[in-house]
Amino acid sequence: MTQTSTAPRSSDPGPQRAARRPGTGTTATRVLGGVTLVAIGWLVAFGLGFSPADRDQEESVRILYVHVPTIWVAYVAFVVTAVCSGIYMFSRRHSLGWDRAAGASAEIGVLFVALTLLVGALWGRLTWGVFWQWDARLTTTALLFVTYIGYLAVRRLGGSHHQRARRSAVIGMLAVLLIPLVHWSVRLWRSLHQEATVLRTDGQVRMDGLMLFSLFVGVIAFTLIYVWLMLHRTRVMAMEDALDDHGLEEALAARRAEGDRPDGER
Amino acid sequence: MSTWRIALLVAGKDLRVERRSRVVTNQVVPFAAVTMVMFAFALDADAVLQRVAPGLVWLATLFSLLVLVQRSYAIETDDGALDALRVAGVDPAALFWGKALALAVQLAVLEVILIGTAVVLYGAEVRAEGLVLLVTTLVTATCSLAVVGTLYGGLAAGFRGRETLLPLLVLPVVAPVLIGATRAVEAALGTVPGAVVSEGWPWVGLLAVFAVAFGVGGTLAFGPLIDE
Amino acid sequence: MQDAGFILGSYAVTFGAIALFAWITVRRGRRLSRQVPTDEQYWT
Amino acid sequence: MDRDTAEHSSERLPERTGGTDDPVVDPVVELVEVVAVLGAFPALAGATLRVEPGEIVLLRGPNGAGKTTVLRVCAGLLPVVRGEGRVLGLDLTSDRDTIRTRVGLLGHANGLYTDLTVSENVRFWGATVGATAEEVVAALDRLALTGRLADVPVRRLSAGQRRRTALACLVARRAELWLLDEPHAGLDASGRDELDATLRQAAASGATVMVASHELERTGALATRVVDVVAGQVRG
Repeated sequence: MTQTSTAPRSSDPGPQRAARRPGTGTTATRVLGGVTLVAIGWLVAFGLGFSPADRDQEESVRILYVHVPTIWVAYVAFVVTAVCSGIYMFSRRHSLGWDRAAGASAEIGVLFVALTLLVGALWGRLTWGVFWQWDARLTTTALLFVTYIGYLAVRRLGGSHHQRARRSAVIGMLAVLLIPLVHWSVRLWRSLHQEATVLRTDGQVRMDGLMLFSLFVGVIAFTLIYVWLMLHRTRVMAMEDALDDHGLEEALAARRAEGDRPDGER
Repeated sequence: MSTWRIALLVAGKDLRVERRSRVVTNQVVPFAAVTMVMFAFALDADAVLQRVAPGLVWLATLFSLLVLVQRSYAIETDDGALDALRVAGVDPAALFWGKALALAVQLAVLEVILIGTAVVLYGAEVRAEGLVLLVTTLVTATCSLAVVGTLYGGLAAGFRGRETLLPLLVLPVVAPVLIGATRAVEAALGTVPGAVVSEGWPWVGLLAVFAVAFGVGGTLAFGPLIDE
Repeated sequence: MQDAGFILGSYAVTFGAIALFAWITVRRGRRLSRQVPTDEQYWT
Repeated sequence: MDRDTAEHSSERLPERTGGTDDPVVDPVVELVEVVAVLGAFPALAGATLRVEPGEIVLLRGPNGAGKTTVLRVCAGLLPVVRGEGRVLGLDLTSDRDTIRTRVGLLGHANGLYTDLTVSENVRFWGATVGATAEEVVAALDRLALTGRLADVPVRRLSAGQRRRTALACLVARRAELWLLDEPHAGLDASGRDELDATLRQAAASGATVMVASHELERTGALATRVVDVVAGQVRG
């Protein structure tokens, strides 16, 4: 099947190659990218412009419209990692596509969690006067970040693609199990040792309609960013894997040629 | 042979290796004790030390856990025994439980020594009404640490750079154990003013959930983790 | 706007980092797609 | 998994089980264009090999030719990346776990616990496959690891004595297919004789043996067939 499909292409590569710009983009991703940019524009317009200042938090509430969506999408990304890992492990075919999706999703999740922590620190400096508080949610998020850094490290251990996939699938599924466990323990930890002031670190602000709408735009925008990044990252990963396989093909040919040399024993 | 008999065989082998080589006795226990002394240097106040003694005990245990896990897999990889175990068709679940059991025994001994050190050096006191809670906490926390250590140690065993990979993987994962065990021991010892023994039991529940989750995970996943 | 530096800064950091990640990904994709045979690129 | 457990004398070695149920003699090892990789390096670039029951096959070739990899693939340790392979009638991709319980591999490393004594090591490795105490004693006898030597920690042994201990572990494991990687390395003259005798006896009692070696003058006499391994390729 592959032979019939490659034959016409290789015989007439000129126009086809020229028609397509090299890269991971397709018409669909370009359209999606355009929509994403529009959504980001909306988010900036609503977040920084139209939405009103909060009664308590004043202008700094505007950070919420990027801060909360990033962590939500990060959680979604880690759940996607776990689900794709599960599908890889338990499906009969053990398709590497699921493994790559899991890996790409974790990378994007780590990026988003890092942004959450960074922006959260800025916000914390504004509202609390300090960059970091040992609040339950912050601590959980920090642990989440480190856990998935570990997951990405496991992906880079080397070995065959399936080895990488098996190992990281196990870690990906355990890590998602850990989220509720860590969350619960940290919540309990802080609730027993009540701080003097109850700090608000989340989106539980009483909101008016426009603020809620801005947050909604934020979630839409970041979800679109996530999908767009996923598409491109999985495609890049697929090519990296293909290049590895191609490298094996060349190495095999080289190894065989080594034996066919006239000074060889055979 | 049944999974359990193989697990006991492996655990017995690990403990016998330790009895002969004395690496844990002569190196890991002193290391843990030195850590406790260093904590005292860093927190130079009697009152603070007494208050944070349970946390320091568990922190020292975690650092020692990393060393113990390295040692536990060093004896398997030094002369290719891990490969031989795989060729012998040893059930990965049995291997997992065997190594976890041996690790748990070593950890338990270490924890008792560390608590003794805390009593001597930091002035922590073991009170009678908290004894049951203390022992239960030790047992569940030890099981949790042993299964997590064995699981991630097996993953890291075959690789260069495992000395750095293992802490990166294990420390964030055992954070709930550190929190839970510390709070439970605080309640048992009453090191924090006003701590009641009954406050410790929910934490033991957390530790138990943790141990079961990773025990099941390890039983199912150890094969794919150590295989090529 | 009060605290404009922090607020604009957090927007800039967020979108800047995402744009950087996207740019690196797309650039790597361009480079790789010249080396990898077209029939391996399932999206084409 | 019922093994033939009738009458264990100290001199007896395992019998191949498949043969009694199955009158048609299948090859013990059957590799067809097998490719295996170490990291990104194709250590095996196409191995086609057929080994019949009771053979003692010598894999001959220079260092780095892929002899070790052939053995590790047959032991089910290294995955088959391409091609097809069957060992003891079982598929190398889907039945690796079963294959592992029925083959014995002596690699470059001995796979011993150096803090334990000789007899403890042999007992442990025997026990992993359920060998009885008598079988362990027989294995120790076979390799002349008796008396004081049996209770010496492996770390105090010479390279040759360690090799003999590893062989005793292999005997105790009652493997149906023996895979040995440079087994003569480090052995003295008497150790080599014991090794040769052990292998001949294993083959005579139904086991199949594959030996990788570059010491031709030594193994050549022992082997029933010699197969060349060149540049990751095997034809035999």
